Amino acid sequence: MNKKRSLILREACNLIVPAVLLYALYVQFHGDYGPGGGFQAGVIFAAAIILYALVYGRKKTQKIFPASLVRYLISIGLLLYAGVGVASLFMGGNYLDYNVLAHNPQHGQHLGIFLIELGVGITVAAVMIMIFYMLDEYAD
Amino acid sequence: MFADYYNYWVAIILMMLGFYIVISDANLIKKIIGLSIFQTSVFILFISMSKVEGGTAPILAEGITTYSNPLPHVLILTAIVVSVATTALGLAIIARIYREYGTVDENIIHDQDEEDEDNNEATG
Amino acid sequence: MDIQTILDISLLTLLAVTAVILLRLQNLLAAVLLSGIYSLLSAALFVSLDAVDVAFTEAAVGAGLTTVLLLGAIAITGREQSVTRHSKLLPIAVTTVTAAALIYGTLDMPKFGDPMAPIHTYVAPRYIEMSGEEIGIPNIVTSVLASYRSYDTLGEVTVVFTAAIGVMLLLGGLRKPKNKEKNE
Amino acid sequence: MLTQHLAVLQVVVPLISAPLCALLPLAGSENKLGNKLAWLFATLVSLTTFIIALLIAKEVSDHGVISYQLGGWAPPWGIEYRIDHLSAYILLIVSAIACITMLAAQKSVEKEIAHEKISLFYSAFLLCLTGLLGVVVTGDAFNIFVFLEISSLSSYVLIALGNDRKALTASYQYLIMGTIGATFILIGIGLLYMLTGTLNIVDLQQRIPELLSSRTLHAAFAFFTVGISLKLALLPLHLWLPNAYAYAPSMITVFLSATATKVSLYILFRFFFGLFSNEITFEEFHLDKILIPLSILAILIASSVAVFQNNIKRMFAYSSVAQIGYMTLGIGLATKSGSIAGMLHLFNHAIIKGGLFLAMACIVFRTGSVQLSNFAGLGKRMPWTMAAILLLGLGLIGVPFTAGFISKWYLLIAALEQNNWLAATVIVGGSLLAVMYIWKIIEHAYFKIPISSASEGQVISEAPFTMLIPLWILVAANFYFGVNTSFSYGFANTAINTLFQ
Repeated sequence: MNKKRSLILREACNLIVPAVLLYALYVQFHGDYGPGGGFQAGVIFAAAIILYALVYGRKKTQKIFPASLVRYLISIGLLLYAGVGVASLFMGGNYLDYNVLAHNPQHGQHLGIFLIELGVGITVAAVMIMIFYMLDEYAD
Repeated sequence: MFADYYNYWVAIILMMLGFYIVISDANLIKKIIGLSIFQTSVFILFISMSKVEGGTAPILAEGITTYSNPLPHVLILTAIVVSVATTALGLAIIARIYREYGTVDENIIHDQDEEDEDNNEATG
Repeated sequence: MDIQTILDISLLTLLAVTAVILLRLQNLLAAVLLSGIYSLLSAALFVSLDAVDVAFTEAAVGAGLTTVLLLGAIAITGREQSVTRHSKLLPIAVTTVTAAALIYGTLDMPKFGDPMAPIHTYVAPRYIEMSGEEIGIPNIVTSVLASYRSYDTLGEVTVVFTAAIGVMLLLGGLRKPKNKEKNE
Repeated sequence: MLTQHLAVLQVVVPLISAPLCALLPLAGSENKLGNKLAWLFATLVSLTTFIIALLIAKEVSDHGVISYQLGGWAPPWGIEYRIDHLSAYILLIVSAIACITMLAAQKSVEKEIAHEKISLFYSAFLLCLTGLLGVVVTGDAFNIFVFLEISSLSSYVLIALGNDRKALTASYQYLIMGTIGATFILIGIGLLYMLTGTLNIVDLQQRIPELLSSRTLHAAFAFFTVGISLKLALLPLHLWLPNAYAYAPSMITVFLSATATKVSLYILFRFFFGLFSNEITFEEFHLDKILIPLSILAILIASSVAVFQNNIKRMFAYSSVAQIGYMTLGIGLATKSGSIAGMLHLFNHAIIKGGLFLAMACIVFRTGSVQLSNFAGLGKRMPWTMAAILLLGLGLIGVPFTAGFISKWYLLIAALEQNNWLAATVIVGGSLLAVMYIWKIIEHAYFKIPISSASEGQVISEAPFTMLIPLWILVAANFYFGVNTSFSYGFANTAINTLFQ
C-alpha cells in the first residue's frame, strides 16, 4: 500500500475526500428532513477515510486517525447513545424518553434524536475504519 | 392473482436461491455471499409489504395524504445493519481459518480435521 | 400495467437473473461483484417501493461496504475455487420444502399494495398522523427509528459494536509470538 | 427512583459496561493489573445483574407482571419490557450462572486467552450477557430478534477464541446455522406482522385467535419454530453445538452451555404458550406430533453418541443435546405438568451442566487436555474436581437427592399422566445411557493407572480455590435443589400457570 501513487490519483483523492466528508456531515444532520441519518453518514464518512488510506497508505492515515483513537470512538459513540437514555432516567423519564430532556417535549425530542444519531454516526464510522485497519494489517 | 402476489413470489424465489448457495456451496466465502443474498431477499419481502398503492415515501410533505408504511422500513434498516455486522464477523473468521488451514474449502478443511482426529486417537 | 408495475417487474426479473448467474458462477471475484450488483438492484427496487431510507442504506452498505469487505477477504484468501463433493439432492430438497412452505404462506397474505391491509390500518397510522406533532420532524422513518423504537436502534448499534470487538479479537495482535503452547 | 426502572437496568447495566470495559485504562496492554481490573469489573457487573434479577423476582412475586415503556411510548407503538414469572425465573438462572462463571474465570481466562486481548474478551462476554438478558425481558417480537443477534454474534466471537484451530471452524459453522435460524425467525416475525400490524407480543396474542385459518399464520408458525430450533440445537438441527462447546474457551463453554440454549428454550415457551397458546399450538397445529418424536430421538441418539466420545467436552456437549430433548419432550406433552417439568429441567440442567463444564475448565487448567486417556489417575491428583464430576454426574443421571432426579421424576409423571409409555421408557433409558458415559470417566479417573510418560516432568495438582469454590457452589446447589424444591419447582409452577392462562 505504500507504493508511490501517481500524482493524478492523489490530486483526485484530495478533491474527493473533503467533498465526501462534507456529504457525510450533511447526511448526518439532514436525516430529520430527508433520507439519511447517523448510520448512513457513518458509512460514508468511513468510506472517505478508507479511500484516503487506499491512496496514501494505512500508515499515513493512522497518523491522522490513530488506531487507538478509533478504538476509543467505537465505545464513545455507543456510550453517548446509551448515556442519553441514562440522562432521561435522571431527569425523571423512562429510559430513552426524550420528552424530559428539554423544557418542552418537542425540543427534547429534537435534542435526543440529534444526540443519538451522533452516537450512531461516531460508532459506525469508527467501527468501519477499525475493520478496514484490521483487514489491511492482516493482509500484510 | 399474479398481480397481487408476484412481488412476494419473486422475493421467495430469490430467498431460496441465496439459501441454496449457503447450504450447497463448499466455499466458505461463497456461503457468506449466499447468506447476504438470502437476507437481502427477505428485506425485499418486508419492503414489498410496506408499499401502499398510490402512496409516497414516508416523509411528511404538504398536500400528500397517502404514505407507504414506515415501520417495515425501520425494521429492515436495523436488519441490514445486523446483516453486515454478521458478514464482517464471518469474513474475519474466514481470514483466520485461511491462516490456520491454508484453504477456504469446506471439504479440504473437513479432511484435515479428520486427519487431526486420527492422529489424536493414535497418540492419545 | 402502469410504469410502477413495469419497473417493479423488470427489477425483480433482473434480480432473479443476477442470483441465478451468481449461483452458477465459479469465479469468486465475479461472484463478489455480482453480489454488489444484486444489492444495487435491490436498492433501486426499494426506491420504487417508496423505501428511500432503506435504499440509501442498502446502496451504502450492501453494494459499498459489503463488497469492499468481501474484496478484502478474497485479497487475503485468494480466489481459489471449490468443487462440491456432496450430493446436491439434500440442499435442493431443503430449499424446495422451504419455498413450498413460504408460497403456501403467501396464499392468505393481504394483496400487494392493498391500503386496507392490517399493517396499514393498525399501529403505523399513528406514526404517520402524529409524528409531526409528537416528534416534530418530517422524516417519519427517522422519527420511528430514533424515537418510537429507538431502543431497537440502540440494540443495532450494540450489534455493530459487537462486530468491531469481534474483529479486533480475531484479527488483532496476531503477529506477536504466542506466549503459550497448545497442550496436547 | 431506581426501583421503577429495574426492568431496563437489567439489560442496560451490562450494555453500558461492555464499552466501558473496552475503554478501561491499561486495557489492551500486556499489563497484568489491567487484566485483573477488567475481570473485576466484569465480575462486579455480573453480580449487579444478579442482584437486579433477585429484586425483579421479588417484585414479580409480590406485585405481578412488570411492564416498562421504553422511551415513554405506550405499546404497541413503542417497545415494551414485560416481565412475568417465566422471564424472572430465566433472568435469575442466566445472571446467577454469569456470576459463577465470572467468579471462576480469572485464572482460566488468563491461561487460555492472549493477554492483550483479555479486556476485549470480557467486553464480549458482557455483550453476550446483555443479549441473553435482553431477549428474556422484552415484550416485543422484533426486539427479540435484535437482542438474540447481539448474544449470537458475541457467542461466535467467544467460541472462535478457543486454542484449537477447530474452534474457528466450529464458530463459522455456528455463525452460518445461527444466521439461517435468525433469518427464519425474521421471516416468521414478518409474516406475523403482516397479518396483524403489530409487533407487541401481548397485542399479537389477542389478535391471533381470529386468524387461525390463515395459511400465512401457519407458515409464520413453522418458520419461527424452525428458526428457534436451530438456535436451540434441537435434533436434527444440533450439528453446530458439539464442536462449538468442545472447542470454545473453557469458561465460555460453562457460560453458554448453561444459558444460551436455555434462553432459546425460553423463546420457545414464550412463543408456543404466550404468543400463541397451548390450544393453538397443540390442538390446531398438532406440534406434539413432531416435537415428541424429535425429542425422543434427541435423547436416544445424542446420549448414544456421547457414550463413544473420547473428548470429554464433546461428550458433555452431546449430553446437552440429549438434555435439550428432555426439555422439549416436556413441552411436547402439551400439558401443564409436562411444561413445568421441562422448565424445571431447564433450571436443574443449567446447574449440573454448568458445573460439569466448570470441572472440565479446572482439568484443562491443570492438564491442558480434555481427552479421556488423560483422566487416568486424576481421582487422586485432583480429588475435589473429580468428586465434583462424580456428584454432578449423579445429577445428570438423575439419582435421588440430586436436582436431576427431581426434574426427571416430574417428567416421568407427566409422561405417565398422558399414558405415553414410550416417552416414559425413553426418559429412563436416557438415564441408563448417561450412567454409561459418566461411568467411562469415573472408571478412568479412579481405576486406571496413569501412563507414566504422560505425567513425566510435571506433577498435576488440584485446581486453585478460585475455581473450586464456584464449582462446589454448583455441586451444593445440585443437592440443595434435589431436596428442597420449594423455589425451583414453586417458581416454575407459578410461571407455567400464569403463562397458560
